[in-house]
Amino acid sequence: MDNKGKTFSKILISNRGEIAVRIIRACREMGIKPVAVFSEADRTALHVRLSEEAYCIGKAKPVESYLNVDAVIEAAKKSGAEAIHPGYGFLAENSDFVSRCEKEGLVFIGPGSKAMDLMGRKTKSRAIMAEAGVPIIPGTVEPITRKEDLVSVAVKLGFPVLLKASSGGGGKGLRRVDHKNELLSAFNLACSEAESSFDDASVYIEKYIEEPHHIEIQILADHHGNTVYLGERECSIQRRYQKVVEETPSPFLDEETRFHMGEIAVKAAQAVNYRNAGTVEFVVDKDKHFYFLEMNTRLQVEHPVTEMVTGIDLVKSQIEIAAGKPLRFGQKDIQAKGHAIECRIYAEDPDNQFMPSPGKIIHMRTPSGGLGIRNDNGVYEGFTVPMDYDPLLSKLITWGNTRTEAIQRMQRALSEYQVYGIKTTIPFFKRILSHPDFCQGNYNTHFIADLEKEKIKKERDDLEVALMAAGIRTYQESRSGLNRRSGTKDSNWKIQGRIKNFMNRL
Amino acid sequence: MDNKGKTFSKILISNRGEIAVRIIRACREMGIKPVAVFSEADRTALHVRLSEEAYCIGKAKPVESYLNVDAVIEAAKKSGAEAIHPGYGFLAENSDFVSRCEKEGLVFIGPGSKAMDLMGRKTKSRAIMAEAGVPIIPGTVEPITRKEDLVSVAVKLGFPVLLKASSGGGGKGLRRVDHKNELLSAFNLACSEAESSFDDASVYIEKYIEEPHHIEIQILADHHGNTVYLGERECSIQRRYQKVVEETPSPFLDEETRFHMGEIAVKAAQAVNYRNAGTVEFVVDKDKHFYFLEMNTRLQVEHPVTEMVTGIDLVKSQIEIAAGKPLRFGQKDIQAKGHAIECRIYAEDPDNQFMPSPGKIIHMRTPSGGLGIRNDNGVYEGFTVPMDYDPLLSKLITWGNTRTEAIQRMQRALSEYQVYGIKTTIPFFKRILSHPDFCQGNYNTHFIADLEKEKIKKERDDLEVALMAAGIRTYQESRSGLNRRSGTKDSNWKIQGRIKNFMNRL
Amino acid sequence: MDFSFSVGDREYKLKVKKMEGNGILVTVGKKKFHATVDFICPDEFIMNINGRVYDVIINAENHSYSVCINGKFFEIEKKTALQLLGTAEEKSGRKEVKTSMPGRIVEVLVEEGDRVKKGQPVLVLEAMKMQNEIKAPQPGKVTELSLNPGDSVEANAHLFAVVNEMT
Amino acid sequence: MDFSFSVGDREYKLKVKKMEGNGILVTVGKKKFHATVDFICPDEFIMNINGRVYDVIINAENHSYSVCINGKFFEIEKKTALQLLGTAEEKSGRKEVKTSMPGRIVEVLVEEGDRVKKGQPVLVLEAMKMQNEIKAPQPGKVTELSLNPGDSVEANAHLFAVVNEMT
Repeated sequence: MDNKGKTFSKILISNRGEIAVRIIRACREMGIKPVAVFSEADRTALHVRLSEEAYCIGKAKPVESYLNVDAVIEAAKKSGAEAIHPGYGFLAENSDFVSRCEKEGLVFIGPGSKAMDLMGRKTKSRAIMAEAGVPIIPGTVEPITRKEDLVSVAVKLGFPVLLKASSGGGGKGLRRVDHKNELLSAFNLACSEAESSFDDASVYIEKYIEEPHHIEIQILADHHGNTVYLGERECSIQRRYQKVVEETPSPFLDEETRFHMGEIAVKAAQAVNYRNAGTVEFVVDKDKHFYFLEMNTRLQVEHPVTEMVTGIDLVKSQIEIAAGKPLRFGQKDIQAKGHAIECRIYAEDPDNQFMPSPGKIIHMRTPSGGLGIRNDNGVYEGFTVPMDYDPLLSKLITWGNTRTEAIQRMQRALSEYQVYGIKTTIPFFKRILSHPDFCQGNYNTHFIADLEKEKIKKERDDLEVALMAAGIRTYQESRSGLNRRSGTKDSNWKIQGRIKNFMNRL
Repeated sequence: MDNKGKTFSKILISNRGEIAVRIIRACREMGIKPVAVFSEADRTALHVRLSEEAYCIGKAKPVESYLNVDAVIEAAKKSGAEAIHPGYGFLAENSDFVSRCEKEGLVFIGPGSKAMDLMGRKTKSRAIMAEAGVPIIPGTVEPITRKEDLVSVAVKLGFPVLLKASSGGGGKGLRRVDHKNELLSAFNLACSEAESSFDDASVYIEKYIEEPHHIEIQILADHHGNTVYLGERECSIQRRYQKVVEETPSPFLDEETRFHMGEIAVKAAQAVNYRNAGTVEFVVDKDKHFYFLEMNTRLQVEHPVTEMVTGIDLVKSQIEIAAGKPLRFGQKDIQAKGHAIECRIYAEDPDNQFMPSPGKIIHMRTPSGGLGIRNDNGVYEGFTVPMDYDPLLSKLITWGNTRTEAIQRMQRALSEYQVYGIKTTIPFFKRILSHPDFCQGNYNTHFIADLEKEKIKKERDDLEVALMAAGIRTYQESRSGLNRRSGTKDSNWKIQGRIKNFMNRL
Repeated sequence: MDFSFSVGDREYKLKVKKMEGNGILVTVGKKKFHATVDFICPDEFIMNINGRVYDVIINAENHSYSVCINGKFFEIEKKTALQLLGTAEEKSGRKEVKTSMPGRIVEVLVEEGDRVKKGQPVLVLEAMKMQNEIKAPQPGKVTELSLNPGDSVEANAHLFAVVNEMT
Repeated sequence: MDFSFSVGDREYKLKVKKMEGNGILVTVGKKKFHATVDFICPDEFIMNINGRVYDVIINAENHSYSVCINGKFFEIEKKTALQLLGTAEEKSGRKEVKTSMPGRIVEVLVEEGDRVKKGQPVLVLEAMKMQNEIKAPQPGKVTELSLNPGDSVEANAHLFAVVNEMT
């Protein structure tokens, strides 16, 4: 089959936020009509504004909308979409949803339900990988069901150990335990988080690797027997097991290990007959031994860094593969050029224990312009970030000929990025990107925890200027008869409230 | 000298708009403090907001501010800047300004005054090039001073002929003449435009090339004897001799001609001992014969397309060269990858003879996100575009693995780009980017003139929806007691006017 | 609620009715449209008509609406007695030429009362560093022309009119 | 015009005086600053102090200013009698804990009246799919705690206070 020509004419995107927007943009570039779905909380979300068609699929709560299989399928049928792109999270790794799509004659843009199911069960996948000759971390192969086992297994492996949700991902339901006496409470917390996040309380246990790096390999596999890898992503900058900065290439790896990991990742994918885009995650110890961690059977949040150095659009590749086209490139054609870094901009307050900070974005200025800057945004000025979902606002990505140039670009971009009305992690990234250890590429997964122990120098630099600004503002207000109600941009949103109330009241 | 380490600690940028912003960003990435200058009309301009330091250098009128050499030099001295980046336009090709910088001990980021002076005198440069073995277009070598010569020379060359300002650039003072009886009036117009734009009324005459392509070669030359070329830019999409869309590589050139032009461009630069970034412009006829047109001794508006395919930051290279560093790369290291296109977004009304459209930008949404999108902006939502300067608002650039992908990205980006309050050329670009001849790469400099003759299908598609919107808006206004004054974003700017008046009155 | 709008020389009748929730029913001529409307701010909203999404920016200036639907512009007038008069004037054959931009008159190429062809240059206006020829919109006699070289004009200023005596 | 502001527990006296053109003279404590001020909209302006550029976003909510200078945030309070009272209360050793985000209480780990160490978890709050432990800001006795698992809380809601009896 030719890789030119039509793929689909309409694709429904069963997701929200920046990733829904990202997929809409890929569709538009391919001449495919993007269909959005949205919850009541997302009526004015960016992914709705940029879509061609959009259907409300339920209430704010994810189980009543973005996780509601029936509602998503109904919207797809109504719109006449031929395929569904799940993004990441929500239904992206739900093999029942994939089976349902298969049954309804809708193309699911991702792997088949069987491969997904195998890889989704973390303990099962470890067993398959071990069999296929892929190195795995010592630990249990089945979820822990009895609390007695918990203690005995942990003691046998030796502390520290890791507790992990069987259906997990994104750091949720994940706990590191250093001492025997923390084991039970950590297990309970992990089970409860696993239950509330994935509707599956099962948790398993693994040996904890010291000074570990978290490095993953992107793969693509078509329906014509071609499986390729697109280099690695270094994801060791994590906070509470949640990635916050990713980069490629890894400043830690050498050429030989990189090549070897790529080959193993392809082997892992082939072992389960994997199709479409996937990511094989490894933990790499200080001596560059690497172990299979899990396979994410979907697009990763951090996929843009790979796109920036290879020039390959992964979402377009996913769509082409799902439409049965062969890959446009072989392993030899994939040449990484330069260096790319991603910062995940969250609505969280770094000065207050990273508490989520939903609310109205009153002002927003995003960095733009110049070479090598990309902002995959999911919000806009005037939007109210709902409290019901993951607080990821956007992803800022920079590219440079060298790692140093990519870092300098990121620093510049962060200095232009201003969000007002809600708190964001931008100031936190400014700290990371200017930290000597980060700049020298000398870090592992402990970086953030160590950083948080460092004392923050209290910024008093521009305090006098801030006071002047407050004085000038008060002066101007008192003299010009301006009051806050009519004078600020915010007042528009207040007026909007009036309109909405009115519309709903009539 | 090492090409790492410090270049300058402070650079003054003697320009405004998107190019000043572009240079500020390069400075910030290099750890250099950018110093802006601004006229009274630009007090709140983006280049001022993004700078570290800024000085007002006079009134709105260019001769009283951005062209005022004394004021610029004074600001540079006051700030302690070690170097001046002139951008393009204004003082960028004024060799007297360069001499003055040299005298004042300020590094001018560009060529020396001698090379600039030689290349700036279009007729002189043609003579030098001819001598150096660079092919030139038949025509006069001196400006026309007597009207009798005008007619005799034109008749000798054969119509059509081109009249060109000796100090010209950017299409100003440029006229094509097809018939003898149009010659005199065209000459008068050209002289008058040349006088008002460049303070120099001299105009010369050239043979007009049929079905011509306008293709230019980017070069970089350091102070260590290295001169390299960075591929070509196809600039044939012009309106009234003003470039509107540029791309690289040219869909018209073959590999052999490309290589040959690169070699000749390097030869041309070396013939005048050229230093820093420069562009050698060629006209290429339908049989791929090329002729030297002129050399632009500065950064070009369209430099980003070259950056997108080579990954080389031209502004950073300029700064490094000016600081005496050797180039970081040789000719062999420069490898173009993929394809890039630029659209110049102007504040002009394409539905009304491209009349300039200055004024307040009430809403602005810029395209963002995904791979290969770049928006070099010079304005922001809420800014009033002054009537005193060139109407270029921003440059939208897309990159793709193939020309088709770059075009599809541009179409997508244009569809997201919304400017409200002033008219822009965005709808015009939508027409160009979807035109079959453009999409097939089948065009020359006549493209726009031919396009303008095509009948525009009157868009009635969404008319009913627009009517509905007007109805809903009126309904909502009448019911909620909203009036335009307090209800729109615009009202903020009205209030701002009140504040300003107040501030100025007190 | 009933409205009458015009676009160019065509007239349209509208009915707008609030429905349940965010719903609204609009009748344009004889067609009925069910839509949901979600406001972002008073001059920006999203209309959803049977799933199709329309991103709207709209601004009202007196009886004139400037509407941007998914990036496409429309100018809509609310019908008033005054506008009907305007239309009558148009029909009399007088076409007024205004400038959309502030600028400076460089040259005046014809005199008041001269007969001009359609497209014939009447003035040269300089704005934003470019010289623009302002052309006659129709054949006829140039009237109401009182500008001289060097004069500055504001945006939307009257430049001249051309009266077509044939109509 | 004279003002009194506070940042944290420090107090600052300001004088603001309008000068010629866009000029303004501000005295902070004993230092004098000459600046020019250009408004973009009422809550955004550019301050230029001897060439140095400060891009300001500022919002006032009652007597509280949230100021963003070149991307750096500052919280400034205008001094009032009420705030002086608040400061007095702080000094008495009571520290109140509020939530910056709306969410749901998952677990309450201590009882009202319990003595806690600084940093000891008091509540588990779930918001935006993450569980967050809310910790004691100082050692002392937990007071004003009346939440139960399952309760929803709004942004800025009071959660509990810790009284340090040592002061």
